[in-house]
Order: sequence, then C-alpha cells, then structure tokens
Amino acid sequence: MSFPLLTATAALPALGAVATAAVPAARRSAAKWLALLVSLGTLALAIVVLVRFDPGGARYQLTESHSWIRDFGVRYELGVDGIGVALIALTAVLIPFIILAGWHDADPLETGSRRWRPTQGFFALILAVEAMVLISFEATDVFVFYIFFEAMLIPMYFLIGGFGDRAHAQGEEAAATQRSYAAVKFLLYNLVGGLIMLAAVIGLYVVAGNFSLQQIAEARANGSLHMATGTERWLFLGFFFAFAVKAPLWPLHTWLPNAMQESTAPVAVLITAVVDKVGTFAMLRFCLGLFPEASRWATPVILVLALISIVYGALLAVGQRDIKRLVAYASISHFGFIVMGIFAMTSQGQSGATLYMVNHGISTAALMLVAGFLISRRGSRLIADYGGVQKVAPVLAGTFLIGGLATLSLPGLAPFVSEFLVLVGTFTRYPVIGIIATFGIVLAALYTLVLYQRTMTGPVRPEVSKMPDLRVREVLVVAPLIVLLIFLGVYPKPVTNIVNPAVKHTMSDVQKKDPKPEVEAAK
Amino acid sequence: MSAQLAAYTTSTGEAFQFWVLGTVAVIGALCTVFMRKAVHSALSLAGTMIVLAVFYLANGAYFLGVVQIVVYTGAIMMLFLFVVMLVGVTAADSLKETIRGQRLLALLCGVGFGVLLLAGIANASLKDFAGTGQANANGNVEGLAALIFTKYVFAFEITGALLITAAVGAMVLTHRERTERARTQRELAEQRVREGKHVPPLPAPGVYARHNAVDIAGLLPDGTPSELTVSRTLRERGQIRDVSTQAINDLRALEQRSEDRLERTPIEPETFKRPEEASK
Amino acid sequence: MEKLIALLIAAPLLGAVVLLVGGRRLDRVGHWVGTLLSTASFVVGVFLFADLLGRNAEHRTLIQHLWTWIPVEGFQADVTFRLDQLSMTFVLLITGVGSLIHLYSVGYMEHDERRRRFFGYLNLFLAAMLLLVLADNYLLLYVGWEGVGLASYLLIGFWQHKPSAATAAKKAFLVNRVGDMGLSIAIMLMFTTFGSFAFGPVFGHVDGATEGKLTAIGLLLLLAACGKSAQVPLQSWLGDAMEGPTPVSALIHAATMVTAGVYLIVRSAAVFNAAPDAQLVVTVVGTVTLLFGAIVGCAKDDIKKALAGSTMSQIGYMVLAAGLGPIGYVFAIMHLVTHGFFKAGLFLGAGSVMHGMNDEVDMRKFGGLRKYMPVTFITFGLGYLAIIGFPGLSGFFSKDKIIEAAFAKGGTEGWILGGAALVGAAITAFYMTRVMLMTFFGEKRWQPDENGAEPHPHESPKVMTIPMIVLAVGSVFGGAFFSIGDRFLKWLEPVTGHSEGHSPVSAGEITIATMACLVIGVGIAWAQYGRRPVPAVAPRGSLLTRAARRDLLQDDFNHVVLVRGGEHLTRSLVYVDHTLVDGVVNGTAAGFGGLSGRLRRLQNGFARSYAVSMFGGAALLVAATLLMRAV
Amino acid sequence: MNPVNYLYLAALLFTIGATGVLIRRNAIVVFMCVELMLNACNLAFVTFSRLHGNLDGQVIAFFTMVVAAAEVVVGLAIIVSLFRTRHSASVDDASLMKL
Repeated sequence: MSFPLLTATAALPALGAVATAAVPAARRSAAKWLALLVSLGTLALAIVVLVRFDPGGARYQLTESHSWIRDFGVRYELGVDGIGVALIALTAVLIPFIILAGWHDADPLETGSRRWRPTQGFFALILAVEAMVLISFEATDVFVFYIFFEAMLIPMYFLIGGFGDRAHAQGEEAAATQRSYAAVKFLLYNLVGGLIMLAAVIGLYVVAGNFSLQQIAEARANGSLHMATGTERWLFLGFFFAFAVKAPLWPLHTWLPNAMQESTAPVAVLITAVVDKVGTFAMLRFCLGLFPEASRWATPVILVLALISIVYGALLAVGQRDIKRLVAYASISHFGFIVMGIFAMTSQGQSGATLYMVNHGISTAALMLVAGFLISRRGSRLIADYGGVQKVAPVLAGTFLIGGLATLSLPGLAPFVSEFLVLVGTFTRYPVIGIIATFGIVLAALYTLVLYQRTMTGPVRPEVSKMPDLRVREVLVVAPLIVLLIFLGVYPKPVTNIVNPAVKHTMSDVQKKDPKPEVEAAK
Repeated sequence: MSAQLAAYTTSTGEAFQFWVLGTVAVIGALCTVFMRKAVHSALSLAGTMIVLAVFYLANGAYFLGVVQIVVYTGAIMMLFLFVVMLVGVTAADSLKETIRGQRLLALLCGVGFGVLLLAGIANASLKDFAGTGQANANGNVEGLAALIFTKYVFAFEITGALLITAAVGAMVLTHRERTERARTQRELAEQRVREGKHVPPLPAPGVYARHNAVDIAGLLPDGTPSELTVSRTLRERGQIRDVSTQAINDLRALEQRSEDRLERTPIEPETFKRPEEASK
Repeated sequence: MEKLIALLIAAPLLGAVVLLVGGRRLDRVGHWVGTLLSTASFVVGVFLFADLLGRNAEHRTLIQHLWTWIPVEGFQADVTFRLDQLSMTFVLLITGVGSLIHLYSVGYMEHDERRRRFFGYLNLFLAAMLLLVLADNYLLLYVGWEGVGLASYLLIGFWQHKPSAATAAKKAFLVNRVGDMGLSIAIMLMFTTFGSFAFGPVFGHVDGATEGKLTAIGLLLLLAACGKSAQVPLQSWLGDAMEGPTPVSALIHAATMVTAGVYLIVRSAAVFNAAPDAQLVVTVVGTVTLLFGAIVGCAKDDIKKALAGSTMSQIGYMVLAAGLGPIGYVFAIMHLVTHGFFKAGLFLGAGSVMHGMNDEVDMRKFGGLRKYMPVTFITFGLGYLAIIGFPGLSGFFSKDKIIEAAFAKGGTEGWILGGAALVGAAITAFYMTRVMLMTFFGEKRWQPDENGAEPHPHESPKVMTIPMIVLAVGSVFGGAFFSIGDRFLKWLEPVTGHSEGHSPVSAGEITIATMACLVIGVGIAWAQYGRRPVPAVAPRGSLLTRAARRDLLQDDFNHVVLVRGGEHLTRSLVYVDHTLVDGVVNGTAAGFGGLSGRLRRLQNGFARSYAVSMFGGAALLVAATLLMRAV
Repeated sequence: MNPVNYLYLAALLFTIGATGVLIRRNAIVVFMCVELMLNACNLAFVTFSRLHGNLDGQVIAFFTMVVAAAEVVVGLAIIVSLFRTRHSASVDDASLMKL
C-alpha cells in the first residue's frame, strides 16, 4: 500500500489545529507561526497531489479505501478527480494568506475591553476548517463527505461568532449581539440544509445499499441498481438543498451577508472563498454524479434560480452601504454564475464553473482582504466613511482596484476566463438565460466602481488623511494573489488541463453532449 | 391449607381476615395520603404495612411477612420517623394546592388508572390458583434461599452492591465537609466583640412567669415577643409559639375575676387582641 | 518577421508594468522610459510596415501564434496576432500618434507629482489598443477592448481627487460596459453559430449562417461600437471624459480608442456585408451621431467639450461610411487616420492653450491668443482647416469621399444620408470656426482667477510644440498623400474589399456642394463671433442651444430613467431582501420561538407536574394494552 | 374468596399511593406514598406467587424490598440535604435546578 497522500493532506492541518490550540497562552505568537507553518506544509502536500495527479489517467486517483462502519457499508474512501485537485490546490493556497492576513485579528484587545480573544483558537479553528474542507473535496464516499460537510459548521460558527472587527460603530455590546445573530443564522441555515441532506443520505443508503460513489456508479452502469424516477428526484432535491444553502443560491442566501459582514475579513474570505465552494463542488460531484436524471429534470428551475442570484445579488450589491456586505452580495451573484455553469450541462459551462470556483476564491480573497486592511485602519465598514484613500495610500488603493477589477471580470484577469466560459456554455443551450446573465457584468462594473469611487477617490477625508499604506505583511498577502489573478487570466491552461477530463466524465454522467454549432450542424 | 393443585377459593377464615384487614389497609393508605402531619402519615403507613405483612403470611410468604414487619415496619418506617423528626415534626403540611389543575389531574389520573388496573385484573381469567403448598414443602425460607442463591444469584449480588452504594451515597449526601477549621470559643467571642452586635449572650427563651419551653419567645418589656431568644432552627421552621397574647389575656382574666369579686364594673369587656390578629 | 508582432505589444506593456510596479524610484526617469518604449513600438511597427510593403498584396497578412489561451472541450481561444494592412494602419497610427503624445505629455505633465503613473497608464493603453487591433479572434480583441476601457477609466479619472473626474471615469467605464455586453453576446452568438470566434473561421463560414443570425451579430457588434466610439445612444460619456488630462483626450478620446468601433465594424466587414439590415442601422446610427455631435459642439463653451462633440460627429462620419459597405470601408479608415492627425493636433493645441492659461477651458475667457502663442495658433489653425475640409488639406479628401459614398448608396436612403452628411459638414465649419474665433481672435477676455493670479499666456515648451507641428504636417498633407493615386485604397482593398458605387451626383457637384456648405458655416460663425465681441458670460440662447449645452438632454434622460430608476430598484430590493426573503426565514424562526415559549410553560419545574404527566402516560399505556387485548 | 381479591387490593393501594405522590408536597410524605406503591406491588407479587404455586414472585418481592430500602436511604438523604439548603421539605420549592 502506498503512502496515503490524501489523508495526509487533510490530517496535517487537523493535527496542526490541535497543536496550535495546545500552545500556551503566553506564547501566542508561536501559535501564529505554527499555524502558518502547518498551512504551508499543507500547501506543499497539495502541490505533491497536484504533481502526482495525472489528468489523462483514471477518473479518481490517489484513491484510498478502508472499511469503516461495516454494518452500514460505510467506507473511508478518498480519491480526487481534476475538479477536486483544482479546489484542493485553491484551498491550500488561500489558507496561508488567510492566516497571514489575520495575523493580528485575534490579538487580545487593548486593555479595558472585557472581551477575551484566544489567539490560538482563531488559528486552530482556521486549520480545522481547512482540514474538513480538504477531506470534503477528497471524499468519494457520501457518508464521509456528509460528516465533514456538517462538521465544518462547528469551527465556522466559532470563527464567525467569536472574532469580529476590532472597531465597531455601535460599540462592543451591539457588535457582539450582531455577531452572535450572524453566527446563529449561519449555523441554522446550514444545519437545516444538512439535516435535509442527511435524510437524503439515509434514503440513498436504503436505495443503493452503500455510500460509495464508485460502487453506486458501477451498479448503475451494470443495471443492478435501478432508482425509480420519483425516488431519484426526491434524493436529488435533498442533496441539492443542502448545497444550495451552502453555495448560497437565491433565496437561501441571506445568511451570507450577515456572516461576512460580522466576521473579520480573513474569516469572510474563508467562508466565501473556501467553505462555500464545497457546496458548488458537491453539486458537480454528488448531484450530477449520483442523480443524473433528476439533475436534468431540475435544470430549468435551477438555472432560473441561478439567474435570479446573479442579477439580484448584483443589484443588492449596488444598494449596499457596508463594504463587506457589498462583497457578500457580489459573491452571491458570482455563485449564481457558478451554479449556472454547472447546470448548463455543457463542457464550457462546467469547465467554466470549476475555473470560476478557483478564480472567485482568489479574486474575492484579494478584494476582501484589502477591504479588511482598509477597515482595520479606519475602524468602520461604511462606505460613506471613506474618501480619497487613493491619495494617502496608493498601494492599498491600487490593490483594491485590481481586486475590484477581478470581481467585475476584467479580461486579462482570471475571473474573466471563467465567467465567459460559463456564459458561453449557458448561451449555447439557453440563449435567453445567457443574455440576461450578461447583464450581470454591467451591474458588476457598477457596484465595483461605485465602491472604488466612493472610498478611494475624491477629496481626502480628514479621518483617513493619516492612514498608512500597506505594510510588508499585507503586501505579502496581496501581491501573490494578484500575480495569480493575472497569471491565470493570461494562461489558465494548467487549470483547464486538469479540469477538462473531469468535466468530460461529469458530462457523461449526465449523458449530455454539447450542442453542435449551427454551421456544422447544417452540413 | 391443603396441598391440592387447583383451588378456587380460600378458607372462610382467610376471607374474613381479608375483608376486615383489607378495609384497615385501605383506610391506612388513605390516611397516609390525607393526614396533614407527616407523623400521622407515617403511623398510618406503618399500620398498612403491618396489615400487608399479615397478608403475606396468609399467602404463604412466611419469610417475607416477617421481613416486612422487622425490616420494613421496624427499620424503614423508623428511619422515616427519624427524618420527620429531623425535618420538623410539627410542620403541618398545608393541603392547599398551589399548582393549577394539579389536584384535578391527579385525581383523574388516579381514578382512571385504578379503574383500568382493576378492569385489567378483572379481565384476566384468574379463576384457579396453585397455592404455595408445593413450593413451601421444604420450608418457605429454604425454598427462597434455594432460588436466591441459584437462579437469582447475580441479582442478589447486585443488590448487595446496590445497598453499599446507597449507604455510601447517603453518607456523601448528608455529610458536610468542613472546609475550614472549626472556630474556637475564644475566636467566636472575639468575633462577637468585634461585631459589637450581641456582646452579651443571647437572651433566654421562655416567659418565666408561665412558660419556660424553648419554643416560646421571651417577651420584651412592652410585651412583644423577641425572636432572638429562640434557637435558630426553630425560628427557621417557624415553630415559635407566641404566648404574648395569652399571657396578657390571662392577666386580664385575673383582673376580671378580681373585679368580679370586688364587684367593680369591668373596664374593658373584650379580650385583648394583637393588632394584626384583630385586623384579620 | 511574424515574431516581431508580439514585440509591438510587449514594449508598452513592459513599460506599464515597470512604471506601475516600480514605485517612486522611477519618478525621475519614468516619463522617458514610457516615451522610449512607446517609440520602440513605433519603430517595430515601421519595420513591419516596410516588410509588408515588400510583399505582394496577397501575402501581406502575418499571423503569430503565441499560446493556446483557453482550451476547453469544443472551445478554443488562442493568443494569436494577425497583422494585415488594416491592423498595420492602426498600429502606425496608434504608435505614431501615441509616441508624439507621450512626448507632449512629458512637458504637459511636468508639474504633476504622479507623472510616472500617468506614463504607466499611457503605456498600458497603448498595449491594450495594439492588442485590440492585432488580435486574431474576437475574444482576444475583447481583451484589448476592455483593456483600453480600463486605461481610459484610469486616465479620465487620473486626477482622482476631483469628484467630477472620478464620476466621469466611472461613467465612461459603465457606458462602455453596456457596449461590451453587446460584444460578448456577439462572441457567444458567433460561437454557437460557427463554433469559433476567430476571424478566419467566422468570415469563412458567413454564407453558412442564416441572415437573421448575422443581423443579430451585426447589431450586437454595432452596440459594442456605439459604446466605444460614443455613438448614439451610448454617446453620453465622451463629453465627461474630457475631465482627463488633455493628452489623454487627444490620444484616447480623439485619435485612437474612440475609433475602435469603426475598426470593429470594418474588421467584421464580412458579417456586415451579409446583413444589409444591420448595415442600414449602422448608417442610421452614424448619421444621427454626426448631426448630434455637431450640434452639441456648436453650443459648448468648454474648448475640450466642443472638440469632443466634434470628435463624436467625425466618428459619426466614419461609422456612416463603414455602414455603407464596401463602398465606404476604405474611406472610413482613411478619415479615421486623417482625423487622428488633425483631431489629435487640435486637442494638443487646446492643451497648449490651457497650459498657458492656468488650465482654463472656457473659451469665453480666451480671445486674442494668436499673438501670445503663435506656434499653437498656426498648428491649431492648420488642424482647423483640415477638419472643416478646406480644399487640399486632409479632411477635404477623406470627408468628401464619405459624402460621395453616402450619395452613392442610391435611392432615397442615399439622398437622406448624403444630405445629412452635407449638413454635418456645414455645421462642422460653423462650430470649428467658432472655436477658432473665440480662442485666437478678438480681444483678450481673461480675468484673474479667484486667487487673484492673472494668467500670463505663453507659448509652450519645445517638447510640446514639436508633436503639434508634426501632427499639423500630417493634417495638411495626409489626405493628399493617401488620395493621390488611390494609395490608401489600394493598400487596404485586399482586406476590406472595395466597390465603386454609382452616385446620382457627380464628384464635382459634391465638391461644389461641400464648398458651399463650408462657406455658409464659416460665414455664419464669422457673423456671430468674428464681427461682434464675444460676451464673457454665455447668453441664455434658444431652446436648441440650451438643450445642446446640456448635451441634448442625454444626461437628464439617463439620470431620470437609469440612475433614479436604478436607485429606486436597488433600494426597494434591499428592502425586499431584508423584509421578505429574510423575513420568511426569521418569521419561521419566530414562529418556532413562540411555539416553544408556549410549550415551555409545561416545563414549570415542579416535579409533581412531571409526575402527573408520567402517570397519565402510564394510564394511557395500560389503556392501550387493554384495548389491544380487547380487539 | 379467591386470592385474586388480593390483587384488587394491591391495585387499590397502588392507585392511592400514586395519587398521594401527585397530591402531597411534603417530600417525606411523597416518599411514604412511594413506599405504599412498592408495598402494593409486593402484595401483588406475593399473590402471584401463590397463584402460580412457585416462589419466584416472593423472590422478586424480596428484591423489591431491598431496592426500596436502598431507595429510602438515598431518598431520605436527599431530603435531608435539601432541607438543609432550602429549609423546606416541599417538593415544589425545588423547582429550579439551582439554588
């Protein structure tokens, strides 16, 4: 038996979380360095995974399989396809930046504050989330996936509820109330989704007799497993609901603005760039993989929901007065694109959606982390409290602009490639939906540029006139993300090469073929 | 009692005994429930238990009958009485219900349950009975012993563990760990002086002219009772007898009598009442 | 030779990266680095041009494939460059004019502390614009397309501390985004129709597609062109874009970027040729805009805004020509090039004037400047003569050809389009004469500004006048050079195709008509602004004048319908999201809360209450057992 | 008379005991009522033992007594400690899980 690489990738941050939590309180900076080191180690392992993965090889690679709960046919099965590898890489890349960006977010507050902030806990929780996200991307057993999909909520709950922005307009008490509201809302939404999924998971077991993706697929292929249409659709809905909450899809989205608004910027990035990706990833792997017929059946409704998400999220982003809330609604709009790409059922759409997950992670991280740096300087999240920052902190403003341009999918930056693929993929099959979704790009320009204009340009407000520019640590966080954004915008081939074969498999799962171009079809 | 296998009735004597003692048992049970004072309840319960002991004997459970009297009525009920004394023997329980609908529901459930139970028994066709003659052939105690030490030996061992646990538990529950050294008399005296509240010893209870029981508060010069004079335990239980009015009324009665004898008109015809009582 | 194409883009791109990332260390040399790299690109362009000239007309297309950009199942986007006669023309225009304006900016931006960044943005613009014209497929073109939009955004808003500049920048980007939406949908439609969006496959399979599809593609491309080239109905941003530094207005908003729409239409000639309906719409848009821009140009007192109206109008001519089909393509591009010279010259002249006048833009506060800045006067004057179509200068050749082609369209359409173009020529003569008179003639009208500083008009330094002189030379001789012997026609014909139309009026008659229009326009302007003094405060004017001052109410329309409507929409949506979507969820939560509040009362903490329920349960169980037995 | 009558009596006593548990507030009396219920059960066991003619019922009754004894010990200890802290033996006073 070979080295269990995938388990190791997830186990390292898990162990790191325990170790970080065990660091004594007096040595909090050691905890930070330890967490950073562990996340870098995980990144190294993820790179090994990336290298060992052969895009042209079998569908699931680096597989591990052990019997776990024999009585219920639960197996500890891991394996990655191209989509999984891409997302593992994304997660592993982002976490060190998140840790670095949140370097001082969990420091004890200045004296006189009653709140106690366990620094070690903050970093341990981040690592714990990383471990769970990674194993969710790796699991090929529905049960294993479910456990970590749900378990993720616990550290996230504490991260949202326990650590907020340093300064708050309405004072600490009000902040704590709002934070706990956001945390509870996050937990309840996802828990409801998760419980419905649990019912579906049990239903799947009743129907299929085991939880293994591969075994179920084999059984379906050789005809030994036949799902009644009605059953399949109900199970699909159960799974999809949970993923749609996580993703989040309109109208299940309202937890995200609250959660992102109240948590610190690195945690907000963790939510939207990493954790939420599990939802969209699971749509691809589980919804389409397990229930192809039902997926096709539900496509029209889901596409309309995704479309509403795109336009609605963008419109709401325009109307926001809070920087973080604005980014949250922008993310809702972007998740709409991802879901649309997945359910357009075309190669371009699905490759685009996968690419979108990666790119959105990087671009939102860039924008949100810079926004977080900005907010920590001024102590306010309100757009109206800023103005003329460009003059005093040009590097901050410049990076903020690049993050914003990535969010509005400027060609040349990574998100453009994915957004265009999603739009093309949708357009080839559903032209009207594709055209309406394109309106999203105009709205994206509107909210991004309005945000930039109101915060960065104009006369310098007295409150920001002493604002320092980005520090070395902050530049270290943002610069690599920007380089990645540009690199993947100009040369996305490394990612598409990994993703394409996996998408081909998914397309064959749902038994769909790309529509032929008209000219070719006419011949 | 014969050793016949199937019987339909018991002897007339036993029937007589059943009806008489059964009535007593039910009355005892009812008294247990409805007596206001815990001591009375305990005594009624003891009566019922003795009756039950007799029934055990009548049913051929000689060992149990004796155990019932010795252990149950003798030991456990005495434990009850002991606790009653500890907690307050005179503390009469108000039978007034405080939880809304509790009594109604309790009676409803009780009656319903009873009716159902009786109906169930009546429904079961238990016409004939085997009798314990066969089983008790080698003696009841031996028969029980044979069962307990063979078939039920594990259960028996476990009861042993249970009893030990219970004993330890009771000790743990009632034992109060002294977390600090007991203060000496000297220290207490010093503390008293330091606080300056009651430097001399507390006043003694009792109205020396008529009462010197510990539960009677001493009277202050104006005739009002001083609770300080009564021990704290009694105070907390609310078991202080107030005889201040009685003393005054006695005095008044004495004066009345002398007035009568001296044939003077009474000054005040009514008996004296303390203001708060008068307002009731 | 193909290998050099990438170098065209790489040089300014390198400049942009170095200047923007380099930081303050480069502050002292940054402008020269930018100018040098821009010039390098021009030199490479000249090399390539010489190479192309050395080839046969049929072999003048160079393709350079760099790498596969987006490889996805069934979807192939490459980074491939195509250098043919059309893009070569643009490359020379962009790098040539671009380098001149870089040089000019060295002087113009001398006192700006962020000059290095300005040159970084200019270089970024050049790279994006070159990418736009060199791309071999529409998606790559789209990258350049948005890239120039970004550069334009950054440069319009260069003086970000001015809220008006920031707003103008945002507006330009947003309006352009609407156009970009058209381009991206067009690309999608091409993909579904042809399975590709590279120029070769698309143009090669045009006959396989239905006319409806092609018309749709054409109209979408037109929408994109409208956005980028400020054509009605997406014209509103160009006037505001004058908030940017003047060299930017000259390079981006006059000579190059705004003409990208014309490039797009001419590049997509194959599609438009097969979609006459789309072509008709193109000509209509062009005609409306040429009149619209001209009218707006007449009313503006801000010298740059007047020139912006003129730009809009001139591009309207180009779009009109491009919409005419093969008759007009070549002339559209020819006018584009000559316009690039003279309009850039005019803007640089305007910038020079502003430079000498403490950044004053109101022409009513100029007057009589010809004595103070002779070089600016002469170069501006030559540009003026060129734009109004003074015989022999470049505008004369290119504009006349367009009017001729419009008449050649034939039928009623031909008369209407040609007539409108003629009227446009008259108005052009009017407003340009007005600008000329108000700025350089009459008596001086300038006053001290609020700080009490009297402007001291002076000639600009050499670094600024040299580019102006070069451009003036171009505006004088360009048209003649291109037209004599149909040089330009022969050069471009292999790419765009050409057909001679049959004009109902002869070329001579048209020239006479144009001259007449010219004289009328100049005459009216002279009557109004030359003979009597210009009031320092603008008179109220007629209804049309007032409307024209407000850009023919376009912004008011946008404000009322789009901005207000949008604000209301988003605000109500925020409300809906909070009350309805969130409310349903919170309501459910509150419902459960209320229910549990009720149920909690059962848990009163009294052991006896619990005992009752236990006992009741036991009774129920007994009852159930009995019932089961009984049944 | 049939020994079944003992069962009726047991049922009656059990019901009275149960009702007592529900009605009385004094914890000691409540305990007594519990004892009453246990005794009623014992009577039933003993009667069953007679009805079936074997001693198993009596053994069970014996065990019941043992358990009852243990329960009384612990229960009374609880009452005493409750009384110490709350100065009351009422079950209603202990309606919160804290002092």
